[in-house]
Amino acid sequence: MTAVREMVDPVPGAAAPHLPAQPDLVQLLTPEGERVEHPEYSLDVTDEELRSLYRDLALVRRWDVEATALQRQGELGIWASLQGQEAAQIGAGRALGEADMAFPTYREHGVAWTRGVDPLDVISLFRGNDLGGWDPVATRFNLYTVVIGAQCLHATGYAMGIQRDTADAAAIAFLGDGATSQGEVNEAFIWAATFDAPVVFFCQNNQYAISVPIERQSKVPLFQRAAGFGFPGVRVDGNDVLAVLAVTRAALARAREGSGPTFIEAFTYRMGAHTTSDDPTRYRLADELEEWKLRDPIARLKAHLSRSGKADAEFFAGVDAEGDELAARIRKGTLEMPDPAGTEMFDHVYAEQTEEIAAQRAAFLAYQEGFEK
Amino acid sequence: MTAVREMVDPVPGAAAPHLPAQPDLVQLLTPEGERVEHPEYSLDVTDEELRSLYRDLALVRRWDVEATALQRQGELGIWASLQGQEAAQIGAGRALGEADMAFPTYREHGVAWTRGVDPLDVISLFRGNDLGGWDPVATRFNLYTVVIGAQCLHATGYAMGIQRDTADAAAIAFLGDGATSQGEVNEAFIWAATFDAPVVFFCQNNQYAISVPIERQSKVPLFQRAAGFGFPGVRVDGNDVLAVLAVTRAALARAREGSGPTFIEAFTYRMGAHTTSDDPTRYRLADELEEWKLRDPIARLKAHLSRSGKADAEFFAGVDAEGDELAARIRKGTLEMPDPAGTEMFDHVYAEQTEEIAAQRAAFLAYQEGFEK
Amino acid sequence: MSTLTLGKALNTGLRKAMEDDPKVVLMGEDIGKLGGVFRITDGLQKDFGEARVVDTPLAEAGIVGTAVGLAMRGYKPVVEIQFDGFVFPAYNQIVTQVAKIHARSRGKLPMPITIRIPFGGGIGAVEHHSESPEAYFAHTTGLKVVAVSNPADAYWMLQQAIAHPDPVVFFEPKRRYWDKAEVDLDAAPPPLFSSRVVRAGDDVTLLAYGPMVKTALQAAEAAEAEGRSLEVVDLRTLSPLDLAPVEESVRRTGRCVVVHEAQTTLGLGAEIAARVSESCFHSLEAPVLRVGGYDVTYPPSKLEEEYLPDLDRVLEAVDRSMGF
Amino acid sequence: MSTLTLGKALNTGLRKAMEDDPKVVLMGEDIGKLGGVFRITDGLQKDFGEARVVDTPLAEAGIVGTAVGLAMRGYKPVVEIQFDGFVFPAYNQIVTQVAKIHARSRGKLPMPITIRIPFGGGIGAVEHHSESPEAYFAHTTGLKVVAVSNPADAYWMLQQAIAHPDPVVFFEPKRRYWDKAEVDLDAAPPPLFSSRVVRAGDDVTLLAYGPMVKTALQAAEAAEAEGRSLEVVDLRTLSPLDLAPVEESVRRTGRCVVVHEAQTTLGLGAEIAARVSESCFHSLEAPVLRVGGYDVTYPPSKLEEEYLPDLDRVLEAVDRSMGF
Ligand SMILES: Cc1ncc(C[n+]2csc(CCOP(=O)(O)OP(=O)(O)O)c2C)c(N)n1
Ligand SMILES: Cc1ncc(C[n+]2csc(CCOP(=O)(O)OP(=O)(O)O)c2C)c(N)n1
Ligand SMILES: [Mg+2]
Ligand SMILES: [Mg+2]
Repeated sequence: MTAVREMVDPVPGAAAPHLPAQPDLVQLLTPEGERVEHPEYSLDVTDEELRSLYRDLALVRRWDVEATALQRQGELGIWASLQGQEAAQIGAGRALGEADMAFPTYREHGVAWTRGVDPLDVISLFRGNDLGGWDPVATRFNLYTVVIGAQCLHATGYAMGIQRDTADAAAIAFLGDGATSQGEVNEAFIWAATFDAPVVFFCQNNQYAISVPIERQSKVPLFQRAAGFGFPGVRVDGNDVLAVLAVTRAALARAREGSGPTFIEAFTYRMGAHTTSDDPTRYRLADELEEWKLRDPIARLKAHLSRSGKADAEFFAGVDAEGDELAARIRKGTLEMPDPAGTEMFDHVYAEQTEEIAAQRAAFLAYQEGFEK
Repeated sequence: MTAVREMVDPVPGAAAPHLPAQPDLVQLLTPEGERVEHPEYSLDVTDEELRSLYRDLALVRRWDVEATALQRQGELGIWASLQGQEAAQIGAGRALGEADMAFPTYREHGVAWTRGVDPLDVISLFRGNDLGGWDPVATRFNLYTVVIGAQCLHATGYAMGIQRDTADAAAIAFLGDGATSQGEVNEAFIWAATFDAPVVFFCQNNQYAISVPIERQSKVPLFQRAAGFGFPGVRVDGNDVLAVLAVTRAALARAREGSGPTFIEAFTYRMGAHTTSDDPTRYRLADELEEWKLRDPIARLKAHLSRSGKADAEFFAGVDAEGDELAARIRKGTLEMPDPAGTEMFDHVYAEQTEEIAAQRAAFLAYQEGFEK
Repeated sequence: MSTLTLGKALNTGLRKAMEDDPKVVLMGEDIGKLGGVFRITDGLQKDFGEARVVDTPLAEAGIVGTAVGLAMRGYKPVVEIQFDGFVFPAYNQIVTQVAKIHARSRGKLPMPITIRIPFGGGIGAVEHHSESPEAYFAHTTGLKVVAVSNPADAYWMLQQAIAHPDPVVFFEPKRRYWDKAEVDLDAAPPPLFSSRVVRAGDDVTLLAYGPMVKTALQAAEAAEAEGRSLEVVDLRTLSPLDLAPVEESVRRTGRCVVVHEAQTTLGLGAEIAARVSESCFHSLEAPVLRVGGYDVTYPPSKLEEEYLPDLDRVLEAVDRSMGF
Repeated sequence: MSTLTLGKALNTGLRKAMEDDPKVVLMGEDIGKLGGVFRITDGLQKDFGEARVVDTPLAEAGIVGTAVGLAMRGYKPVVEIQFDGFVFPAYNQIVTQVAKIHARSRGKLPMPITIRIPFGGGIGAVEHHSESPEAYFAHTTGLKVVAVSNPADAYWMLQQAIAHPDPVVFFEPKRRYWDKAEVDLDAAPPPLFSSRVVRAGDDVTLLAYGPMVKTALQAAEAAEAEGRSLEVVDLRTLSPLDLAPVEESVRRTGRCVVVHEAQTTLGLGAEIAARVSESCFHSLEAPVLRVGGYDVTYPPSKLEEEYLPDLDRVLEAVDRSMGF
């Protein structure tokens, strides 16, 4: 009954010779930063695009570091770090077309970034100022969904709407490895398959659901789940932004074309704690983290850019400076963020306000005023 | 978006040359009653066993016919006919060992029969006398579960109990093709796989969930679902009692051995309406039914027994007579079944009665007595 | 004016809503070819096509969850839950998503979803087919909840619910599907979230909704014979509640009895009793009394007549109220 | 006597229950190695092994549904729902199976399952982590529901709930997990399904449960300074209700205020108001008043202080009651 944790080689060739190879893993950039080809997935990227991908990766990490610091200083209630998952998120986010719609969990700050969501709007949620934070319609980036897996059905339904509009667009649902165990997620697979919905399920397998290792959710590689529902599944190196970009683009194109859903398993690792409330030393070994550090998604692209001469020290210094500016803006914006008014909670329950709530709002105001006197 | 209904050859070789063959289908007895061998599943049966299987098939059909008639005459609220699925149910039921535990849906009268459940106890449920009807502990046949799919998790949990008891037993969950779309059913697959639970999922794919054809639940053969969860799936000719017996026996043995779950798709057909409240002419063509009649599970075994000389006219006449007796007993028992006492509803809500309900019971009695005066 | 059964009125209302707004999409189990197990969607798939009347896979969370996505894309999904007892697999989507997305998005994502649920007992069915789960939804902020009692309301309220920008859980009294009445298909309906006095009276105010309105009216009829005058209010809306007509009535009668099939504990009657006891404290000559299902598991159908509130139990409560 | 936090009292109670009965099995998300996100199961997997303290896959229906199967096999599952807002995926199993199987089987299949749910707000969390869903369960026949307010009750009531033959939904006031008190680990506890007067008084009867008991006691303290004497009842059991001590109290005070965090509409206060209004009709000098969460979506944490009932809102209701 006890499950012995067997590690699978996350990134073949990356200093883990004791681990079995993963022939199914799509990779376009090795952990050492070497560009490789894949028989099924190719990618044409200009040097400028490469640099801009790097910039995205670096900036969202800087944002993440700043948010973590702000939480430690008591400015945020909690923060869910994306560290280690930047390539998965930027790769997927950058694959999206303008008309596509993204349905995140609560950790997709990188995708938010690619959709032009202001980091302060995300911060606002974790600070406790807001239940949402940004405009999901204008950004085409849905609000975070905390109830594990619920957004997969929303994305699928949205995709059914796209179909009815005969629009050239797709939906993408983000989910974690743990989320694959939720019944609703598996129902989303069924709906998507049955209706050939233009939706991509993008699963970041970061090896853990809080403390629970992936082996507890599935004994076989997650990407294999899809075939049994009648659509393709693919495992991509989630720390390789190029591979993620290529695989996600292909899946979105397939969806838009009317060929139905794809399940993408981005094989990656959560470098930090589950959230700032979590203590990962209780359930995982330092060794594991060290191994994964060798596969850092940002270092990898940096190595590629430097070695190939596609970016120079000045470029990297520029990005660093931009990062510091971003962090300063986030810090300042957070500290200056006004608290919401108490009446806010009464104002958005319904599109058409009820008399009951209007009366409670009035009573609340009168009560508050009683104190002020 | 429109799904064109494509028929798959249910039973290769059985007068449906326009349909594609099903190489994956396990069959030991052709629709013509010819005994064939299968490379993976063999079965040793004595002639006596064969006759007794026939007897089970014939008697449960007789019961079913009688219950349908009783419903038509207003004696039952509703009846869910098993016609066409006798081989799937008797095959699976006869594969069970005494220590095994079965978790049915609402249609497994055939399995009930093999567990020694009195038909009248099942009738009692459909008559509206009872929410359960029989003793699930003594019969090792759980109560019917009407909420689609819910029993799959119960079977899995029960199997986890078997594991903890290190008992030589297995659980079997029955489910329909429609049920495979429920999130809870897919969660049961995850649990079973993760914990290597000694459970068999026995799915009777009778081609419909009320009016909804199987294509709406899955575009690929259902048995393929299992592989993505990490355990074997097998499709068996559900109208071939021998094949079902062999396949189910093997799956149960595998479970008891500690090798984990198996998913069995018994490919069959619901010959009657969904229930007596249903009108299948609204959603399926008469042709389809005619084709399936050629694969009748009972006729098939009868043909085999007759042609091979394993049973004679006297035997068949004996079974018919037994059937008539059974039907008479069911009819008489139904008509004589006393109505439950009104107080019954207060008596089994809890193991430890609450004062509230005791008080409501007393008030109810007083109120009733008020009328009698 | 047309004479329609309640079921046919719903069917006609659905058809009208689909004609009026191309964004209306129906989803549910067996609602297409079969026309629904109660035939409420009969003929609609034939006339509006498979893209607008969708036979779904068998999973309620999937039905409601994809409806959320469709609503986000600008559609107005109307989903059918086959029976009251089968809404629970969708409960997570309803309570944590449908009910909260408007607030979560500060109104950027309205949820104009209608969730139709045939409810209540009295049809001799097996387990899970006779339940009255309305309080679970009325307790949930972010949802609106209505129950219809007659063909005209069924016709209008369904159209209003579909057009309404907030999610509406729409309860249909399944044992009254076959009840007939005249329906004016062109009359202007009263507002959706309003209750209505359906019979005037002076002695006791009797509240009911859905299937129990008929029972309440029968009780009023019977009471009249005994010289007692009952005012009957059809609540129609369960969330928000519209208690103004009730309070006006109770201030006159001084007595109030609430009737519903749902189990009594924490049923709608509890909320109504709490509110009316407070708002009419000085007028009440007797406590607000409740006639509901017993606090037991819905019994097998042979016992449901004894379980369900009926004319006699209503009259008995009226007697008790008068006796205070 | 030991000084224990409420969280540690639960942990100690669980340990005791596991020692006493080898059939007790714990299941939940992150309850093993991590010891639960609130550390309520800390150390138990280490001491009792993985077969008795099970880190499950991430799916609540799976947790509760397999618990049903284990119960059928003679086990006593104790499941942890990580936060109140995540119980809904399991709602179908709880309402249609856990709550009904005893009745369905006429007692042949008891369901001795304990469902632990940390509930309530006040910890500055994000959405779904601060809710009070108890009424959804108390409205469900076939379940029993309790809420604890202090370490001693936590220790005893958890053991009693686990040993009890019926399913018990066990609510833990998460913001009080760190509150400390003396616990007599050997004292004989009062019966599980009983409420308790925790402070005597004469002017108003104040009812609360779970996290609000502390608030109610603080209010009583503050009221005393103003010369008002509040009697405080810790309900402890929400289903079945034990209102005898309440009624005894209200007959003396003539006034009653119920406090809970859950939204007011159809919260426990509704049922209590309905019952007390009926049973104490002639004693009440004011209507039963309710202090609950507003009928709005649980707000972002910056607003929760304003959303949640606090000492002042309780006192305000007491004033209103006295003013009638
Ligand atoms: C329905 C539900 N159950 C439990 C939780 C509590 N919870 C929050 S995150 C989490 C783990 C999620 O793991 P995974 O899906 O792998 O995503 P990750 O956090 O690793 O990105 C859990 C159990 C929740 N949010 N929703
Ligand atoms: C959760 C739930 N939703 C809906 C229903 C109504 N219903 C009863 S049987 C049925 C179809 C079941 O189809 P399948 O699983 O294929 O089993 P079959 O009846 O064909 O044996 C439906 C939708 C139900 N019982 N439970
Ligand atoms: Mg994860
Ligand atoms: Mg079927």
